[in-house]
Amino acid sequence: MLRDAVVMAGKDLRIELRSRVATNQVAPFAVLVLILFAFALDPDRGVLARAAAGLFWVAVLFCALLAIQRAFTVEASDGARDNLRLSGLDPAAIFLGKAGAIAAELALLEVILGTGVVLLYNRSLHGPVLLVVTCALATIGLSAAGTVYGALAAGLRVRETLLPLLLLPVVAPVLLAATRASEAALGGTTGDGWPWVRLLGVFAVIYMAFGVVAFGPLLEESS
Amino acid sequence: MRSGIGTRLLGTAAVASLALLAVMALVITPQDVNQLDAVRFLYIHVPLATLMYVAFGVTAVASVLYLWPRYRARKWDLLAGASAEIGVVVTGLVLVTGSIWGRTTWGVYWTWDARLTTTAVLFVLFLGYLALRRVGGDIDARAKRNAIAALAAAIDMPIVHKSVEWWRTLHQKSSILDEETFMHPHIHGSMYWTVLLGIGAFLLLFSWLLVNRYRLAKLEDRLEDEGLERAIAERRAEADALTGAP
Amino acid sequence: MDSVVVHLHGAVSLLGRFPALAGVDLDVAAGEVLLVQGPNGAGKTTLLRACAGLVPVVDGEATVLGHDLRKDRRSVRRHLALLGHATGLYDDLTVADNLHFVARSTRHAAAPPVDEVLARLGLAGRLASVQVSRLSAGQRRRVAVASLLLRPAQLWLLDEPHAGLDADGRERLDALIVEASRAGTSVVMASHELERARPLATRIVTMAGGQIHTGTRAEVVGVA
Amino acid sequence: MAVEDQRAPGRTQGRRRLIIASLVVLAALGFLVVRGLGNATLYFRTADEAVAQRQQLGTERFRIEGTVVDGTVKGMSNAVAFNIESKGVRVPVLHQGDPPELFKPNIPVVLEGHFQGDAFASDRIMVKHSEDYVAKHPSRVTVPPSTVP
Repeated sequence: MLRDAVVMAGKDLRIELRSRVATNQVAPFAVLVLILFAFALDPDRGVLARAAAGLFWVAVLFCALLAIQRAFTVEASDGARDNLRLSGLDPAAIFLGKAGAIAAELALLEVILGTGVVLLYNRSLHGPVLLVVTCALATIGLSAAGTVYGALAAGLRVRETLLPLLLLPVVAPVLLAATRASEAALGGTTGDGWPWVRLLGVFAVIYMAFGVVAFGPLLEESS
Repeated sequence: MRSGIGTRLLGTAAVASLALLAVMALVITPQDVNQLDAVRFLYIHVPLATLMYVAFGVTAVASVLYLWPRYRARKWDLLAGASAEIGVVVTGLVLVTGSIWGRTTWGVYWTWDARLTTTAVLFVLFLGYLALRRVGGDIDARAKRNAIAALAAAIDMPIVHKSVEWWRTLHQKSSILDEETFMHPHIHGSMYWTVLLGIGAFLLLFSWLLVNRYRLAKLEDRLEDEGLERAIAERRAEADALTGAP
Repeated sequence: MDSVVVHLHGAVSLLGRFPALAGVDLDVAAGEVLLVQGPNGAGKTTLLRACAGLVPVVDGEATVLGHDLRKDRRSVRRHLALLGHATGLYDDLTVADNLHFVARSTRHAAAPPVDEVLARLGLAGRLASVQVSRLSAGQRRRVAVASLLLRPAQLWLLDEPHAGLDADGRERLDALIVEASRAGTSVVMASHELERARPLATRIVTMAGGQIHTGTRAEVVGVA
Repeated sequence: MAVEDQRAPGRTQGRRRLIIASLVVLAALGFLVVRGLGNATLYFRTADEAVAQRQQLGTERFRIEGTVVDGTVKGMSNAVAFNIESKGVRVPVLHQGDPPELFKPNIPVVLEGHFQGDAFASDRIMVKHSEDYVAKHPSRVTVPPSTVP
């Protein structure tokens, strides 16, 4: 199963490598979001610094939506879904592979965005360990839940509008917990951050388990 | 399928108990020592909130039953949808009554405390679920998709709840379901009984609405099924026309 | 060994609420090359997709390669190959990337190496490293045909296999079909290009209105 | 064709996977319920906590909670001054604007604002009600409003 997942993730990442949508479109979009926030809130410098963690995660969330849409648009085209079903790959492995590829793309974007926050928003970093763990768990949680909902909406005509409506409320706890934990990491009160990390871990575990089981039926339906 | 005597009795009971509730809530029960007349929101807000959990609970259980191969039947999907529809309306009403009550007692319409945030997220989650239900496709595929979406939303609820419960709340704690004080309720005398009456009355109303909505969904479904048999016959006739006599 | 590769009896499949297959009876033996002809909308594509376990059979009997499709339509898939209308290729990947992905995901030990497959379809060399989005329709088709060879197929399901291919591509495809059938692979193909497909077929059936009509009457009607 | 014997393990594997996944989900949710209440200082700080964290808070905005001390409420034009108390710690408050209708002494309130010197400058008062509902003119004893334990 793990081998299948690696094959799948390798394929998705290779598509991104060849098409460069992530680097040429999603990453600039993320930076643009940061700049627009900075532009809108700059007159009150204090607001920007205080809101940095929240803005960072809102930007990550937008990018995650784009990445998920993209990951399933690729499969929706030209009978690729049939080929995937015929391929003999374990659906759980397809889920893990797709989620893994999305997580890898998001991790890259978070590095770019994180640098942007430090430069544009004038924040310094106090708890690097907490921040790294937060980002890792939040990214896994986002990609797992996103892959489940991406597959759910994939075969539908209205997927572009339906996906955000379905996904955003579900990942609200991730946004909240990741923001609080990152705030603690940036502010130096790391003790306040760990309970939120626990929540992020639980979210990631639950949606991983759910996706492993639910992806088979999701891939089956819709022809 | 006309509505039976049972359903009509249910409807009558719901209307009667709601009328009784109105009299109790608006006339008979006294003012609260702190909240004065604003306390009367208690008799509609708390029952509605209870109903909200019941409605989404029914949706979640019906979805599990649909996904369980041994119990799989289209009726569970129809029941889940019917219950979620009522649940979303009820949640909307919970938010509205809560806001008005909040304005008169706390002094604000809305604040991002735990209880309010959780309810708002619940509202949006199931709004998305209803939007998904309206998307077409193969019937069984659609039902399976709906059930998975309902479960994904349902298992998110404890997480949302916990994530916001780490906040203290402006919202008061539960007055009814507190086992330590069940026999010595936080709510005084006739006010307590009126809240219980309210919960009962709204549960009757919910059952009545659910029965009717479910019956309607079932009729729509049967209409499609009858069409199917005709469609197979037509399809065969199409072949006969091409190949001569049958 | 079961010599009946496909066994359908009264099979019904729905596309939404539309009965695309309205009671199909069909048996295909090992090594047979079956041509399914019939007008547009007769249900040929759905027949192939149902055999592949992609479209559920909701009524009647359906057994493919020993798998009862009404109980489990998933496990049969890894044993067959389907060439559909859509090529199912990833536009952003190169020709070689696409075939490598097929090879890796099917994990078929006896499959020929990708380079060899490319050569057999005339795709070796410069073309192999071109992104699929830059290929012509015919070239895409060739890549899809190439991926057939990478699958461990006891059964080939070909939907309009000749469509879009040039003369050279058709020659290559015909050779592959003949070779596969000699090796024991059963082939079911749906086609409108009868003059091309008939010489390949060991048996011909006609489909209309979601049903199969065998024997002479169907031949006489000759719907094409 | 050796397919018949391949299917059975495939099916039990799916079932085992479902059971394991359900257990994982339940365990994770259970963990959250049991270990969840780590720190609960987020929606508001009580008056005594706020005073203890006075240095760290600086002029940051936060919410503060306490019971309005009887006899300290002084109304001014478009403002009101009073003290709030929690666990014996008092904080003087200056609120800009009119207090809500149900504002009165001896009830718990949540205020939004920031420290200004030793006083709390508030711009929003929310009256926090307890879960107790008591008739206005009962023959029985009234329960005093509770605050956070």
